[in-house]
Amino acid sequence: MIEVIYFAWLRERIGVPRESLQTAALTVADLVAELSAREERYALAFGDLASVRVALDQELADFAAPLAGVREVAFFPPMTGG
Amino acid sequence: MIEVIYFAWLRERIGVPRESLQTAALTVADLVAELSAREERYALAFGDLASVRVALDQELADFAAPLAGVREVAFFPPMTGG
Amino acid sequence: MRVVVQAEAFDAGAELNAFSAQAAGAGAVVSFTGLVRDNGGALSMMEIEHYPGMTEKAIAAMMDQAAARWALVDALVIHRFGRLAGADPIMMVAVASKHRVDAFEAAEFLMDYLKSRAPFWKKEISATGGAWVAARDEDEAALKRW
Amino acid sequence: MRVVVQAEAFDAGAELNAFSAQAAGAGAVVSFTGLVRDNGGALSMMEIEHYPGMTEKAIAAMMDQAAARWALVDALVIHRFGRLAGADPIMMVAVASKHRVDAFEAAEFLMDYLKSRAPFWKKEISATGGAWVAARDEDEAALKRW
Repeated sequence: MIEVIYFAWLRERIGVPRESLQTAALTVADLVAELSAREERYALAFGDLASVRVALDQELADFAAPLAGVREVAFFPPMTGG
Repeated sequence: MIEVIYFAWLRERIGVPRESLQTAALTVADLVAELSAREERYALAFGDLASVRVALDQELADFAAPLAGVREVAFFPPMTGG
Repeated sequence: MRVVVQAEAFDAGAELNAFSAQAAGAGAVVSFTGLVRDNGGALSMMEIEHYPGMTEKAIAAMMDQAAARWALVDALVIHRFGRLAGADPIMMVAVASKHRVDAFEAAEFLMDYLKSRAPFWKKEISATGGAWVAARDEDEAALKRW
Repeated sequence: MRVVVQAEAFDAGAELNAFSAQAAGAGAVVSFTGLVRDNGGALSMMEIEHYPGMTEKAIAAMMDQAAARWALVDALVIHRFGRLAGADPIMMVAVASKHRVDAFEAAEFLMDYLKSRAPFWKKEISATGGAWVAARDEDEAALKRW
């Protein structure tokens, strides 16, 4: 099981702030493909990956990063702090 | 008559903060030469002109600047504000 | 060095004074305060979402980088989340150092990283609804100079 | 825009808050505070001489230059003269703008000019006497970037 968290408009499009998922995905890109294939709301949220950032266990990562050993995956738009 | 003002260590070396002078000097450089020839304390204060700045009527100027029409000449070391 | 991530409002002036007072040996203190922009008199609100846990870690890592790169006496980051009213301070950065160049550069560095690498997302709330603030290309580009 | 040259102490935090509160439409406020450096616990004093009349004009001219060059909402310079005790604020600059880059650059510009082109002279007073602070080559060089 992996904890998946969504922020900002990704959270709004997917409709939940977080969920625990069973996945066989090896990388972040695999997980995105798996979710997008599963339901329309994921396909919509992940439609333009140039506007999506990912963090693995609270560290910024990229879509090629492996999920082995990861407990928490977070998806969000480019950050707008400050 | 021209009003001459000194600041910081120039004031300390010359011994007065300001004085009214009668001068025939045409430029700032002429005035400096005239004063330096007049008394040792001026020669001492103006010994290293690289460390002296000048303002004419409260605007920064250089030593070649003419004194015609100037009412107030100020001599001081490089500024250390901020 | 101190990182504060909170929903509550804060007093930027009081924080600046307290920060300066304890920065022994500092000759220069630079502060940045981010305000909710008041758009032509229209009462604007802002909702800020963040990623609890990651936010604090990401900011602390930025501060460590700044401290490794510039000669700092101290640094402070305060960032709010939740709902903010117009003209409220959103966040502040303060940096103390012996000389001004270190303080200015470290403050700009921290701001550039906070803008694009700290997990905060702003939503502008108006009478007609809410709109997520889009990341600006200039903000991403600003990181390249460091 | 406001220039204040005074012997009296001032409250940097209160000034920052008042400045931010009236800067309508600003999203970014950058402040710089210059403090008397406390040299290793030794009580240090500073005596600042200035050129009354020229000081205010020179600073106002710098602010006009900054306002012509960057998109500013407002700017403030406060600079003290006379005798200052250790850790007292010597001076502050505050700049408000819509975006942070303008505020940072204008504040740095004002600081670089204040350091080397505003008629102030600092003397450090210690137990053994007073010494005029020498102008630093870096400060003169800093003007070249503008």
